[in-house]
Amino acid sequence: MTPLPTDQPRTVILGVAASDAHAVANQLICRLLRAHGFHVVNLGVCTPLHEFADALDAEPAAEAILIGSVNGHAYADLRDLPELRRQGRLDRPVVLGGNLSVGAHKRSADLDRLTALGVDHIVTGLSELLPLLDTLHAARQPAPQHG
Amino acid sequence: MTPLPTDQPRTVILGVAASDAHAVANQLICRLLRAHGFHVVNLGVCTPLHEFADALDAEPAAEAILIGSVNGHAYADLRDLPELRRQGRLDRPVVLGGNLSVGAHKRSADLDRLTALGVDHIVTGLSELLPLLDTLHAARQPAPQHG
Amino acid sequence: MAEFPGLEVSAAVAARLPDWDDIVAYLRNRPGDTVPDVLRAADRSGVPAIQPRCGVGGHAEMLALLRELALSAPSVLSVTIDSYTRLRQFDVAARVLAEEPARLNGYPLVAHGWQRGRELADAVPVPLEVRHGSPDGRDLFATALAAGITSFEGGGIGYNLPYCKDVPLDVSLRSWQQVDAACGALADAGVLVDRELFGTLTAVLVPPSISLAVTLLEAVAAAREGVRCISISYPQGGEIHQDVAALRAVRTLAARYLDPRVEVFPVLHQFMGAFPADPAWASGLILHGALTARLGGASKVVNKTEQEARGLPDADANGKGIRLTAVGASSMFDFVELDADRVAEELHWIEEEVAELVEPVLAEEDLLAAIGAAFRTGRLDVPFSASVHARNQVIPRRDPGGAIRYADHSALPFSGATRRRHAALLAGSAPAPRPGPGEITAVIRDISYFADRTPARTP
Amino acid sequence: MAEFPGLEVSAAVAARLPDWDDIVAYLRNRPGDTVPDVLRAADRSGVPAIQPRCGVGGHAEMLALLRELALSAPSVLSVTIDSYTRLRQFDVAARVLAEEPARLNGYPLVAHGWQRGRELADAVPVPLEVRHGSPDGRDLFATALAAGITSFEGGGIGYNLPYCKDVPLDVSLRSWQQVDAACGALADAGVLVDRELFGTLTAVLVPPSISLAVTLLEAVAAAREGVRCISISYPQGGEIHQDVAALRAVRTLAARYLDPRVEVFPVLHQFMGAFPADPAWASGLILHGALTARLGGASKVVNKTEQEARGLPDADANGKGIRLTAVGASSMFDFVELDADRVAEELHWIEEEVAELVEPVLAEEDLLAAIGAAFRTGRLDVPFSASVHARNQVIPRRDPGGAIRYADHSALPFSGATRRRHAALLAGSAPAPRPGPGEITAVIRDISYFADRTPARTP
Ligand code: B12
Ligand code: B12
Repeated sequence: MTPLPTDQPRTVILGVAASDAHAVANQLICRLLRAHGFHVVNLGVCTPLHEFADALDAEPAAEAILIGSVNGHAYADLRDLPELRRQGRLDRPVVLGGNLSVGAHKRSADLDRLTALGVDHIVTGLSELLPLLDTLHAARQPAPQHG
Repeated sequence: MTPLPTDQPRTVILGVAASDAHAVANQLICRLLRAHGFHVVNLGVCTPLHEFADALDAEPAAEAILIGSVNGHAYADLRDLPELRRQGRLDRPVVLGGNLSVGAHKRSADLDRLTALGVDHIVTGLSELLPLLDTLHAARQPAPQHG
Repeated sequence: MAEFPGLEVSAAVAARLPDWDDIVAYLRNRPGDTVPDVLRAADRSGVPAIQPRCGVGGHAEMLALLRELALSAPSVLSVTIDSYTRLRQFDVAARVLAEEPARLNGYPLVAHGWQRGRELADAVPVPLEVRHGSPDGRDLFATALAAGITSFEGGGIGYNLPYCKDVPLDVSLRSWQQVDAACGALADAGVLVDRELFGTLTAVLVPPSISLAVTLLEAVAAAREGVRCISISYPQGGEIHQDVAALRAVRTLAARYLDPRVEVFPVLHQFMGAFPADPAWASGLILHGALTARLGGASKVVNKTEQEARGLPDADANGKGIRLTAVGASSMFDFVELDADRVAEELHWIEEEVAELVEPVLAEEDLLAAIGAAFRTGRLDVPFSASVHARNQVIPRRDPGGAIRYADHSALPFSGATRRRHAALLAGSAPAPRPGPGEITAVIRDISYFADRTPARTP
Repeated sequence: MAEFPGLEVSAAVAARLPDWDDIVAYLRNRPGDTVPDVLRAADRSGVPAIQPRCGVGGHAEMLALLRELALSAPSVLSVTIDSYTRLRQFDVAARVLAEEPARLNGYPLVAHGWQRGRELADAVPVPLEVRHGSPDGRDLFATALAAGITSFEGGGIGYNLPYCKDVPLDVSLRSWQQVDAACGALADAGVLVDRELFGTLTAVLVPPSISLAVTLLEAVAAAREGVRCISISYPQGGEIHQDVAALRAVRTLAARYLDPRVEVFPVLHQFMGAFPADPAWASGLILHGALTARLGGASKVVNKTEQEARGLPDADANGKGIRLTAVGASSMFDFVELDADRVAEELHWIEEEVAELVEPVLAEEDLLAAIGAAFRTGRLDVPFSASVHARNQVIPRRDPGGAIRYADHSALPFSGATRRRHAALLAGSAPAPRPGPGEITAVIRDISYFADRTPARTP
């Protein structure tokens, strides 16, 4: 991948996990990122992981894959991530946010196993998202060939 | 003590423990027993144990001593019971009812130590009281010299 | 392989089910109250029936959950279905069930099979309802019937637009038409099925007239297929005069537009948007919802719990939610009076707006086609649609009193009077900010109307 | 040995206290809001201040309790005193404290000493009040002042009749006269003490006019000694129109009978009778009390907890009670309207009855003597008196709507109109049964008005 001219909008791919139909956070995040000048490819709700991979193939300039999951099914919905990565796909930071396991009592093991699948960043609040994207962007500059 | 003629009203001594000012249950129990034909010597609230003993001395026909305690201080308020019994006083069944320890979480140890002090019967609900008094009365008949 | 009159069930599922006649015979002879019995009794008493949402993956766990919740004396219990089953991914549901049932966000009834469903129905002294969110619920419906469950939620609009990305409305409407036709056949055979329509839609800032227009169109469609008992749910928005008016409108609109042979029961879903995480605010909101249900004359209220903001509630929190709802709908709060003029005014306008939305659609020859067309052209719409088959251009806002109004009605065919009213009501709000971070902040503020009040009285 | 102006403190206690001038200087310079500051702010905002009851035996435990409760953002915190200290059995309190502090039902401030009291006051960001129930609270008052606590509950009637068996009213009234005189001296020295009067009395079925008559007489007596800030508490009886009227009557009666230089703050004690054990009903009742407080214009509400029926609450339950009260008194329930005519009618009669009770007493030369005489002759009385110094002949009952009425007003000097009204209001109730088990059942039913609703919706 060639480095983008700095005045090009930064691209991210956004969507909600395969079994999850919760749309509100997705739409707010999309609007928020666009308001901050991002080019957002929003795949919407109920998006299987391979569709995120297809979208990245179509938009190789994307800096990150942002996946939301609030219905509790994050783990089952992301379980193909290692397989896709093995195939050389989805080789961008995967950022996950939402309500990441079933039930009102959360354990840290719930998050650990998502990390074990290859999720790169787990974000709790919306306010963390933009700073994280900036950090990822900065980390990327010195190694423009990363993608 | 001589056995009472059967048509004499049965006597009980009633009162609330030394540090306890809760009057409502005491007054209801008093009215209830009187409505059932008992002769009730009601010592009211805040009655130290030795006043129960004095009352029994004055009313030797009493069949039982009924003590209420709801403010949580039953144990401290009754701690002279062994001493008084050693002196040969309060030699009637002591029946205790109310809220018998401090706090919303009760343990059986709270009751055990009251029993250890010499409390003869612990009553939870008002409905148990009359049957208990009848049982005590019946148990008393064959041994009229008990008191 | 079982054959179902008018209802196309997938071969794999049908192969596992009993014959239609056996199912009907079983349903006819089931003892105990049905959901319609419960709802009629609630209407007679003036105290709404209460129903929790509840569904866990494992069968033993589900039995235990239902039995524990029964101790809190709900009127109806739910079998809430997991998301895989909703989306007909029965194989994924079965796989996660085999691996670790606790990871499912509901009970995978199709994977468990109808026999286990009967065990659920037999385990508790109250009738069950299947609550799901399936754009195509036919296999699930057939399995539920075989299990002896005769209360089934869903409709071609309400179980499509909030619940999936890309199922055309035509497809979902036709599949729900089959469900309704089967209910019609059952009604003729003496088995009354309660069909609940999901007026909650996307749950967040849903304007009452959108909710009511959608369920009314679904109800008319269902009635035409022979459905005889319809529960129409409406999501508490949080402004009580508006919510009470909306619940009352369920009955007035049904009287106006529906075949009088159809029984209609208004149902309140306690606040369906972003819930406060603080238990005290959550309890207050549950009580608020219970009051709303009773004042609005709801036949039933579906309760929330103190844990709503955190995740699927445990049985304890759910039982508490049921009991607190019972308290809020009890005579303890008999004294609460509302400003009757305000309620009457909201009711008048809700009826008016619903008429403006549904009458053009009802005037068409082919109702289902007309619904699809209306959503395509934006003459019907829902905010925050999960589906690409609604325009998603309506912008709701809260007015200064908290009521939900149209900041942008987009292509909804509202009269000048209706539009002017909404503009005037929102004039008191902060001016609608331009697209950009400011606008998003304003929307988030309205969404977080209750969620923000947390924790109560931060020191 | 410290000397206190007008206040006789026992030698043993006085020996341990700082000099009066040092105490006054310390009080003058204490930073932070005082209780009067908090109450004035509440009146300005229209949202009542919130205060829990709280007191445990051990000092470290008490510090921890206050700090934990502070997280729930109460407006004022309590130092609730144990029963031994209340009855001046300082030695027993000290003994149990040494043996096992958890067995004390409150904080034995005298046994702990004023230095520890200062630690309590310094530990939290809100002012403290000492709540007790001492017929003679002088030693405790002096210790509280030395500790820096300037809000002190009690009065010669309200802290006698419910709290002990045989202290003559004359004795308690004279000892509280000294406390009030000391407050007058402090006011002159620029230290405003909040004196709260315990209108709750025996807490169970207390007719509003008895509560208000007693606190009004105490308030007049206190004002005559120079007290300048009086909180008048009233116990929620459970019928909201009556309770709201009673709270409003605190202000109208104060305006009519009290020196206008005295600030008066109405305080609601959330339901003080037999509380429901079921947590859902308990929560409902707490919310009901919060609504009552706000609608009645209370400056402060003293909250109950879900554990009230079981025993002294733990910090968790108490924090929940504070927060649920905040929710109930918040704008979430702004929409609640009461039947204004009903409230106005209750208010009219409450004012009338109180006038009939207090005016003959206020007409006497020696107020304190007149109070004692009125109780002796039954022209004043309280139901369920713990003390032999009230006649205990008034019989309250609930009317069909739940309001507390006089079934037998005994020797209370009521007018014919007042008597006829109560008779008429109770005419709808089951006829007053003859003395005997039936009568007791009826009284228990009225006492258990809320306690009986447990558990909610038994299946
Ligand atoms: C509205 C709602 C619905 C609507 C959704 C409408 C729609 N299509 O959007 C309806 C009613 C249809 C619905 C359905 C269901 N829901 Co729902 N729903 C909610 C509710 C009440 C609010 C969600 C919401 O919109 N909040 C407002 C938005 C802005 O906040 P948010 O979604 O919480 O997102 C925030 C963060 O999570 C984070 N975030 C979210 N996504 C992302 C993505 C990225 C990249 C980042 C960085 C951050 C991020 O940022 C957001 C802002 O802070 C929540 C409970 C609650 N929170 O109060 C339950 C809730 C999320 N639902 C839940 C469930 C389980 C379901 C169902 C599966 C039904 C069921 N079994 O109960 C179905 C979904 C079916 C499916 N296929 O997924 C559960 C999840 C349970 C769990 N995790 O343990 C919840 C928590 C309710 C509960 N307590 O049981 N739901
Ligand atoms: C009314 C009341 C008061 C009134 C009492 C007025 C009066 N003089 O009577 C006032 C406001 C003055 C008061 C004061 C106090 N109270 Co108070 N009070 C209550 C309350 C709300 C109701 C009690 C009542 O009258 N119930 C109605 C009667 C009919 O029921 P009952 O008393 O529970 O009795 C039943 C049984 O216990 C039993 N029973 C009782 N006595 C007897 C006797 C016998 C022989 C038998 C067989 C049975 C029996 O039968 C009755 C019928 O079922 C209770 C909480 C509750 N239950 O809701 C707290 C409560 C009893 N009080 C309590 C306390 C601690 C106090 C105080 C010490 C203040 C404080 N630190 O908080 C002071 C008492 C000072 C003192 N010296 O004792 C605590 C006790 C705590 C504990 N055990 O852990 C309680 C439980 C409140 C609480 N949750 O903190 N109180």
